[in-house]
Amino acid sequence: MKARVYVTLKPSILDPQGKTIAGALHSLGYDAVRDVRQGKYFELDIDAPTVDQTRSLAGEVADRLLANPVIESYRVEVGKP
Amino acid sequence: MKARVYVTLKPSILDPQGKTIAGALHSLGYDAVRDVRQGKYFELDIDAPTVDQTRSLAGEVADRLLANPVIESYRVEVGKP
Amino acid sequence: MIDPGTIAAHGLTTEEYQRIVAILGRDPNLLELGIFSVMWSEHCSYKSSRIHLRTLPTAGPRVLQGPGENAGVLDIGGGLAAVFKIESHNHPSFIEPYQGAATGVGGIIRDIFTMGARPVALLDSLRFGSLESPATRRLVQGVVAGIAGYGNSIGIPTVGGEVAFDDTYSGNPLVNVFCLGIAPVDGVIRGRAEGTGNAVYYVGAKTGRDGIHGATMASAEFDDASAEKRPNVQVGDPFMEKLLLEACLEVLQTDALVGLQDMGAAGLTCSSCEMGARGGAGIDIDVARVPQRESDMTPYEIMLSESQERMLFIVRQGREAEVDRVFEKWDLHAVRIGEVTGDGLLRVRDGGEIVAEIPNRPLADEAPLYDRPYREPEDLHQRQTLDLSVLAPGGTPSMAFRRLLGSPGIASKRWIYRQYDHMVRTNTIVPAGAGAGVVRVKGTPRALAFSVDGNGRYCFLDPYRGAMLAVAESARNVACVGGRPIGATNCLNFGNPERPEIMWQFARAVAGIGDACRALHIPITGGNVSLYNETDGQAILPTPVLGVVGIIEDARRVVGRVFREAGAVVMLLGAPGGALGGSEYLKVMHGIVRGTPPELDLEAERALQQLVAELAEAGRLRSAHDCSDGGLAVALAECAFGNGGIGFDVAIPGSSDGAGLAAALFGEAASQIVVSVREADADAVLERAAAASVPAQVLGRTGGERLRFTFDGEPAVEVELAEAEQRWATGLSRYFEVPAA
Amino acid sequence: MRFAVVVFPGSNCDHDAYHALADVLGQQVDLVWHKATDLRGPDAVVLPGGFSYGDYLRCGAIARFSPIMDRVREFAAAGGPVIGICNGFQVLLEAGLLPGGMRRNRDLKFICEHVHLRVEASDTPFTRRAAVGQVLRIPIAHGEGNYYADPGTLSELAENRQIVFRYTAPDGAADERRNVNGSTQAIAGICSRERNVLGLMPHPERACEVAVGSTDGRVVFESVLAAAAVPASVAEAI
Ligand SMILES: Nc1ncnc2c1ncn2[C@@H]1O[C@H](COP(=O)(O)OP(=O)(O)O)[C@@H](O)[C@H]1O
Ligand SMILES: [Mg+2]
Repeated sequence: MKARVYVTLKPSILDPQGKTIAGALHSLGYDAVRDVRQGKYFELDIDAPTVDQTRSLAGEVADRLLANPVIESYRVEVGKP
Repeated sequence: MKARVYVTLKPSILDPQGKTIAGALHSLGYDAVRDVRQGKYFELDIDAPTVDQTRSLAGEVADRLLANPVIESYRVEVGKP
Repeated sequence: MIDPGTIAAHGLTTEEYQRIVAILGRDPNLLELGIFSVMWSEHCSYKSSRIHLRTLPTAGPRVLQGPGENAGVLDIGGGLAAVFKIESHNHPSFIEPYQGAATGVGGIIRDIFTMGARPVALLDSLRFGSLESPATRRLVQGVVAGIAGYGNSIGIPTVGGEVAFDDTYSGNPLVNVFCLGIAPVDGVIRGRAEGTGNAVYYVGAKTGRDGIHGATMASAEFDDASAEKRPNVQVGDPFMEKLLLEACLEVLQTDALVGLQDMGAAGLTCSSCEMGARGGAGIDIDVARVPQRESDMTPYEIMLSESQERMLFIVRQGREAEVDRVFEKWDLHAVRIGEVTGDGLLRVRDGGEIVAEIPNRPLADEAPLYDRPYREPEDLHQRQTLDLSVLAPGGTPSMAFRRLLGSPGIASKRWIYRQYDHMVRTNTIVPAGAGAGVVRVKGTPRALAFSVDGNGRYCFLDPYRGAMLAVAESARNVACVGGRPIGATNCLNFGNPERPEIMWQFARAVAGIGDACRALHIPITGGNVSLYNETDGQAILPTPVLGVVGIIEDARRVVGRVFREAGAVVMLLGAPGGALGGSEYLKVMHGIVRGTPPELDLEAERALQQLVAELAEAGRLRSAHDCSDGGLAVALAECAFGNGGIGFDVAIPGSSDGAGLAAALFGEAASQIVVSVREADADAVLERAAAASVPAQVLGRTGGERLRFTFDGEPAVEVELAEAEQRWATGLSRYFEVPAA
Repeated sequence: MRFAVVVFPGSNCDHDAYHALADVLGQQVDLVWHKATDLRGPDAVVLPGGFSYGDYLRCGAIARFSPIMDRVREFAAAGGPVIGICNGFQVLLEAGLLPGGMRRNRDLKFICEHVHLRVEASDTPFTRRAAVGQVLRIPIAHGEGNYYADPGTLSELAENRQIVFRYTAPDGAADERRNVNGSTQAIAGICSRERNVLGLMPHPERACEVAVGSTDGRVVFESVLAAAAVPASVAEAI
């Protein structure tokens, strides 16, 4: 089953990449893009029988490896995007 | 309005980051995680009146800057996750 | 009203609070209390260490700037100056290894360009727990990647460093980074505010709630509650700093600046009050004008934030437009946040309303000063007693040799320095891993050589001698590449100074550094102190790290560690013989840190270093390498590796009725350097050594596919070059074969 | 000859390229700020290494929008020699001046060391003084040099002989272990179909002097110097 994990920097943490991308978009004239935050996105292919088990395994993996709890938070989704 | 853009390497392209993470997960005993692909995730704060305009601006920005069409594909979402 | 709980939460004692009240002539408000607390934290005020640091020698003919500024400055001739310093980022690196190490690199680089110098090289000095632990491996990966991530991006080569492993560092890794820059002597600028009416400018990243109380955090021991402090992590932005670096150096061309300083620990508070105090001026700033990343920030948060990549400038009145123009070019927006005044006060406004008012001088210079009690550790005598006869037999010398070569402390550090861009700027003339850091100074015939060294084992057993040995080793490494030491910086990493045994280690180590520097004529131009390196009462090995800088007058004469050809004569310069006390051998083979560290005769050390530099200058040396961890056998092996590999056949000095084979091979001693010279130069080298009263002897020849040692006329150890090199090459990297993503 | 070295915010090998070309090879060199609208009449253009815009988002992705890139495009279209080194190569890929894209190095680590490159084509302005099969020892220093092109592009590259350098063993033999970053077909450098635009991950400007460990990079610049006079069409275009 597919699980998707979205990892983002906690809101108070500086996001140099997002800031630089926003700056680039402004200089290209996209002033309507007020702010950009960049995160990570993982697609996991998980061998588990149920949605719940898939979700819980994905959460565990996100917690242990995919996200750095000191500065990041994450969200898990299972099933079709 | 918030738009979210997900960028991933095209499926045919070997993803060294995903592969390394999958390897690390296997060595931690997570054999149920068959495969991992890593991508990027952007949250855009867009100043546009409608969902459609937000979506189309996000798409344009993804096309021009956020994704490299040679190796990546992207997906846009607008509204609550 | 400030209650005792608030005072304690700010890490201030009741006496310190009384002192604040005396200075102000009234009770402080919360913002003022916060300002005092960060300025008077151990990290910023050096309140436990100052009394000892004052004893260090700081004067010398080349010293243009000693301790007290953002970095030390030495005259290197030709109108140029070397600007350098070392800094620790130990606690942040433990909390978040990548960002902690990265922001440490960013911080020390800012200290250098703040002085008007272009940073040209970095070195890192690292300490970790045992690599057998997965947590340590993750820490190592993160720290190394963080140093690489910042240094590589900003384009300053990390040309070398050192790393050691010991369990005492497992909860307290050490991440010390040294940076060296070059400035025109008349382009050096200082961190001072002068000239009433001059503008105070803020440049760089916006201020967020990062690391608030970071400075006080670095001054408190870790415990379980420190997990709570986690949000105090700062994220580095090397791109922003690269822009700041280039913009600063460009602005300095205009002479529109009076002074500048980076915002490091204690951020805006520390930079403004220190600049005011140094210049004897007042500073009047409005926090409402400070660019802010987050909404609803209070003056307290703005003043105490430790957001990275920010600078404070004092701009001459009427010259603002020139400065603005340069910053605009680099897409940086300089903001005028206030001005210099004549009243000596740090005045903080929030949109006009005065929210704090503190005299700068007492805030910066009259911080409490403690002569903390110290006492020799009760078990010191026990530590220093070493009875080799009770140790389990360590196996054959060949087995010990193989094992030592493959132990992470001795093995090749390529896994680390391969991740560092050590070549950018095209000045690196000794390849990474082949000796001290050496960068040529383009436009001159010269090069600068520098090394960072420290030995926690030695300092644990005898902090006074251990610290002297660190000075000697660092200077010796500089001499080995052909450099003449001209100055040094130091980073003093210790446990909790409120414990008398730790304070004793500290005081003895500082005394040792002072005595060694005086004897070797090496002034100390600055440094950094990192205390409270302990977790749950377990202190790190006392670890003073010395960073010695030297000059090579003719860069073409630089010497590397590795043998250059077969058939060269291998010699030992310095008195032969080593002892096992405190050695890496005892640590690796028997898991103990016992005995007394090697004897050090500073006069002999100085003569040896001068001899080696002189031989290098005369073009007589093909290679040179000092004997340190692992003794003579390991030093020789390290010369054989690289360059495709060249074996050797040597006789190890000593005899079986002396200290024995293990001590002869692996015993450690100060003041020993292994060199290789052309056959035709051998006699001349021996003569020069004799004239300089430095013991010297031929050990053997380079060549062949084996490392062969004889002892007392008998074959002692013989290992295939390829096998030995393989062990050495993979001794560290083997721990990282399965990357922890 | 006159070289333009483009300086993007975050470029950090600009001074190195300047040093190699001006101080070592004695050429005239202009450092051209990325916001400039004029290349100042060069005979060749260098996009240097570094971390333009911090390499945030993707290496070279933001730099390709710099104002000067329009001039670089015109210069290249008119046949002028353009060389992108490391980050410069990444900018050329992002700008579509060269085909393919970059991924993180296979082991995800930044790698800085000397590597061996086999010259695969000598009929480019950057390799005309080299011989096909010649092996150069030149440093790399990058975290994202794992070159990718899809099979169609690869066969075009092969057909048009656009592959200029490959990572090999010191003797020039193909060896996947020497393909340090995992690039498709061990590709280290490619040129445009017209041959006048070259991108490569290794740093020839770091290999121009004995003091820094190699002089093998000089052949790249000496080839440019040896190139026939710049076609008149280029001079008009600038
Ligand atoms: N942490 C590190 N970062 C970069 N280079 C390192 C590091 N540790 C060791 N090195 C390099 O590896 C080589 C050997 O280090 P070390 O054994 O400490 O040298 P020595 O014994 O001569 O002082 C040196 O050239 C040094 O610069
Ligand atoms: Mg050593």
